[in-house]
Amino acid sequence: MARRQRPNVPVVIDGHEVMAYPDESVLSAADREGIRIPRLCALEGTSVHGGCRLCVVEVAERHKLMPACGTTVVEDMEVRTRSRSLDEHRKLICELLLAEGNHVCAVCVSNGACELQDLAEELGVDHVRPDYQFPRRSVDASHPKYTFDPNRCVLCTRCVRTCAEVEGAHVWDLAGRASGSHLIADLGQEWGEAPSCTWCGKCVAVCPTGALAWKGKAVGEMRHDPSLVAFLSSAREQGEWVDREALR
Amino acid sequence: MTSPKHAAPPLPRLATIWLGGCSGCHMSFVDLDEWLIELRRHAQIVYGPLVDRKEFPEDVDAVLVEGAVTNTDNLELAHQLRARSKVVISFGDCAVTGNVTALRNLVGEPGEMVYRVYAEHPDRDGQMPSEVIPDLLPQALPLHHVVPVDLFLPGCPPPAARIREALESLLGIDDSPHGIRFG
Amino acid sequence: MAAPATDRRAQQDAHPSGDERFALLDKALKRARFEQDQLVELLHTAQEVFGHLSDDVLIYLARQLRLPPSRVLGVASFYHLFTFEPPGDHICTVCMGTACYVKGAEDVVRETSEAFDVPAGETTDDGRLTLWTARCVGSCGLAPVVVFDGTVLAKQTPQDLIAHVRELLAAEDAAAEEEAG
Amino acid sequence: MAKVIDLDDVAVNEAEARSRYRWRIKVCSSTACDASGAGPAYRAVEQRVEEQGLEHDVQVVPTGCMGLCSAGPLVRTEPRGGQPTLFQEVNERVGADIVERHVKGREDLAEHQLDEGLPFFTRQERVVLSNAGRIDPERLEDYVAEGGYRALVSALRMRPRGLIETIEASGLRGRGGAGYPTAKKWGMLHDAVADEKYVVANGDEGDPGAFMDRAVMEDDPHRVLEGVTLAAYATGASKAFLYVRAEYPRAIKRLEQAIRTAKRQRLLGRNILGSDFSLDVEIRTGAGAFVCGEETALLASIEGQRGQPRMRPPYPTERGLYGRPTMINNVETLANLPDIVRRGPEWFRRMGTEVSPGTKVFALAGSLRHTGLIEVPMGLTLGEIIEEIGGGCPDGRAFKAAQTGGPSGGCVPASFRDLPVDFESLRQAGSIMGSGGLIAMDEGVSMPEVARFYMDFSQDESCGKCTPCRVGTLEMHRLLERICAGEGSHRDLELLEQLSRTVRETSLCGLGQSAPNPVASTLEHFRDEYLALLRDEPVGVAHG
Repeated sequence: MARRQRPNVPVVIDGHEVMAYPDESVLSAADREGIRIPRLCALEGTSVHGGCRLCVVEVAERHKLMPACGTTVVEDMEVRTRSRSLDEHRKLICELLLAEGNHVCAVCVSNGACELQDLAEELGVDHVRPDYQFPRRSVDASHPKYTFDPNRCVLCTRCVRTCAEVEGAHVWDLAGRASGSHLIADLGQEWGEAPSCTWCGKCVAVCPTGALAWKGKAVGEMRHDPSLVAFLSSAREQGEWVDREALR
Repeated sequence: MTSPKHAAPPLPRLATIWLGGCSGCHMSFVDLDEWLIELRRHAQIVYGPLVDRKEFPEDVDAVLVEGAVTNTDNLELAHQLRARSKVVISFGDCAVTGNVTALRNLVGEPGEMVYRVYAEHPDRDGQMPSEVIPDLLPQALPLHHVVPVDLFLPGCPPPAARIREALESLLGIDDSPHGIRFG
Repeated sequence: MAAPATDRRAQQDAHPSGDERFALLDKALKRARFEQDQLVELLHTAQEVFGHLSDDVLIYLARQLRLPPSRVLGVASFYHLFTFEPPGDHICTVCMGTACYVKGAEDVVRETSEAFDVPAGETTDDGRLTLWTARCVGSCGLAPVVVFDGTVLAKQTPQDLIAHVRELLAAEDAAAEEEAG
Repeated sequence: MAKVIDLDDVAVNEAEARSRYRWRIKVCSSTACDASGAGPAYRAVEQRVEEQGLEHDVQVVPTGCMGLCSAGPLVRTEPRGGQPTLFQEVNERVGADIVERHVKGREDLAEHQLDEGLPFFTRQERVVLSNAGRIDPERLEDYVAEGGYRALVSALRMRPRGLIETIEASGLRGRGGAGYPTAKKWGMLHDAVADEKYVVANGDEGDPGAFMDRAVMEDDPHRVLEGVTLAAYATGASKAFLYVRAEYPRAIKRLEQAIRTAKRQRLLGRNILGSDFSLDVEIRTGAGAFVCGEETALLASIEGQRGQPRMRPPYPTERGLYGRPTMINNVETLANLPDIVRRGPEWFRRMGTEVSPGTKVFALAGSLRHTGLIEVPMGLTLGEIIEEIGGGCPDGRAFKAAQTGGPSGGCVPASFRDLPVDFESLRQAGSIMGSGGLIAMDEGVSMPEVARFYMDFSQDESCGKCTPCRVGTLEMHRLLERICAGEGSHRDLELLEQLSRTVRETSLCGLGQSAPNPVASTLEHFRDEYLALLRDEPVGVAHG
């Protein structure tokens, strides 16, 4: 995001001295420094959700792990993004996400370009220890332009936040709770029947998996573009229209 | 080739086996092409769809298991191969995750699923099979949810290069780490 | 001089069905000054008035509070006490709090469920009995506890409860027969 | 504007009115006794009094919980200047006998008496529950006659800071579970600068097996209101919310009524008791979500949203309800305040232990001879509570473990009978104080089964926001089901422990972070029971 101020808050991330902006998150500061922290629900340009818990880090003098996405830098804060136990936690969380839905990469539109698949690889998940839940969920292909496959949904709420905060339509929301949590469009009708949808496709652009996709894409053909939202909100909030290519 | 005159240590005994899968992983194995000949110098293949042998042998050093555990035959074989092998390798996404084979779990009970496939959406005459299908387990499961597994080789199918890396590392030919990825 | 915004809104959007129950909901909406943060309270009112939360009622609340429908359903479906299907004539709620659990509440649920052929959380096919479970009704000294149509029944065995329900239904049948005959 | 109430007048009038009666018959009309038939018993008593023409001699008072719910319905007779008598299991016939034979005929009715010399009664020290079962909760006069609202009068003469210092001196700690020092929380809200600040009373008691807060709200609603008003005055809040479970309709009704009465008497609302201090109080109802007992989820619920917790920091005292500084206090904590202010912090400190002063209310349930609601000084040992107060397990069964803290707590084995029951000791024993559910389990109970029960609760009550709690508890429950069915393996147990760690350390809120506690504590104290349930599995050479 374009900022007028200079970064002036010194923090230490994995032993590197990093200058962060005031009010910046640990995740964002680490990103600028090129320190990779795994994440799934975080989406630049929308509010912080803090639900996936993949980006938890150790912060000195805090007795609890903190999500890097929702932790604001404090002067001289010391952060560790990697440790044996953090690696173990992240790996198991990734396994839990894989066990919860029906993630069959081989027949997925996002095979090869999926953030969950990438995470599994990054975190060394070569198999899933917990039981697969095999939930029974039906695909919603009622929308003329897009499909929603809840089997692949990881409940990151990127689409919910994007639709409500960037597009302003608030078509999507979560319903139910616990393991019954699921995504709904308007009053739970089929997406194609949801009157508030503007067909803008931003939700599809930001989906980390193949849950939201363009119609007509075959296995492995879907490409998402979450940076779209960062661009839009930066443009709107800062009045700056940057070259999107430069953002990549 | 080792000379028959010297009493060389016996080659490691390698098996492959095909449970509930499409045989794609074995196709990928065959894609190892000429390296299969190289492999023959480091291991003897004692069992598999490519070997004419009825029963899974004793004293297997490593076995590549393709496919999910989906029926009683698979289950029995899984226990047998576990008991008779030192190293069990889940070979491909069906064995590792259940993959496409486990999609049947989303349809419901086996009976419901068989009805749906054979009677509700029939290819031909819509008859329920009576004898051909072995008893299905309530769910198709990844191999490691049935027996302990030592190594995992995901992929649908795992590319030949990755199979080679895994085998090279296992047989002590080349220890460089191999990548993993579902799908 | 224009009427206050809230009043104008209510008049404009009054429910077209003319169903009088909506008037009760309107009253509650006015009392809540159409404030969006009163959603949970208003869902309680709506459920009291209508017995359950139908799509029609949810949409109505969404319109009146100017909330996205997905938000209204999202909130309503989050809380256990809201129900989207009309319940049966009688509601039998078995407490599953720890004290009740330790004293055999699981058996009460299972056997009642079997006796009346209704899974916990659902209503019998004839619509006469709804079997629910509750987290804790706070009468732990009387475990296991059942709340039947709003009355707390103490120290229930499966046999007690089943007999109680059977008796009640039989009495209703007899009364209905008498009326018919 | 209404005249400011003269509390002394009210108290004097009330005492006079009472002295006109030679007998007072108190009938417990709490939820539990109602369920045992207190309604008909009450009517029988009233009817007989009328029939016998005793209306001018005998006053019949419906009261809140007298405590020993398992012996209900309870009735207490109090002759003017004489010894009171407690009767148990009072049905219509016994109710009539109490009037005709006991009050009029001076018979003992020994067979229906309940000995108030039982340790269940004598070992208690009642502060929060001092009025429960003694007064008619629907009458302000009853509360005032017991010294009610005097604390408010004296607090309004103090500076808010001074009030905070009083609470600090008392050492009062939050009764909702974690035992955070109340004055510290108050100080934070006091120091926060904002156009409006809020106090929230947390009455969303969701632990299965706990009903302490309900008793206070139903049986002594003005005590809760006075506590809230004191907290608001000390912290500079101008609006208070009472968040009450919808499962407690009677508590809601009583509180609503109490608010109306208090407003009329200028004990609430604008310019309280003629001072500059004003407080608006509003009730908000829960809707069946355990997670709403968590501070930030509770706030989301008040705002009309899904009850999902938010990340902390920022803490509610910095950014809470509607983005403004907000302090959440548990109902029992608030109910302690009037007495602390009125009787002084030294008085409070004389009860309980050095670091956990005061009393704690427990809902005593499970395999015990006497169950019900008790209030005891902190630091009483587990054995004293279970064996003396609770009378031990019935039918000669052996006491095995006590569960405290509900789904966030753990099981303390019988060998810990000398453990003092306070915040720190329970934590060291692998459990927590929690809100006050205390469930005794005897030898017939399987501990993995208990862990499974609580995990089922937690996975169902997870709000679903964060992965470890939403899916992790579900998977833990599956593993426990398998283990309890005798089909679990050592690998399953290993995974269960790994999941416990990850769910505890990475979950977003306290519910998730504490959800593994019942598993961890039963594994710590009863591991053998788990091991006995595991089956062998075919293990390869590489695993051997």
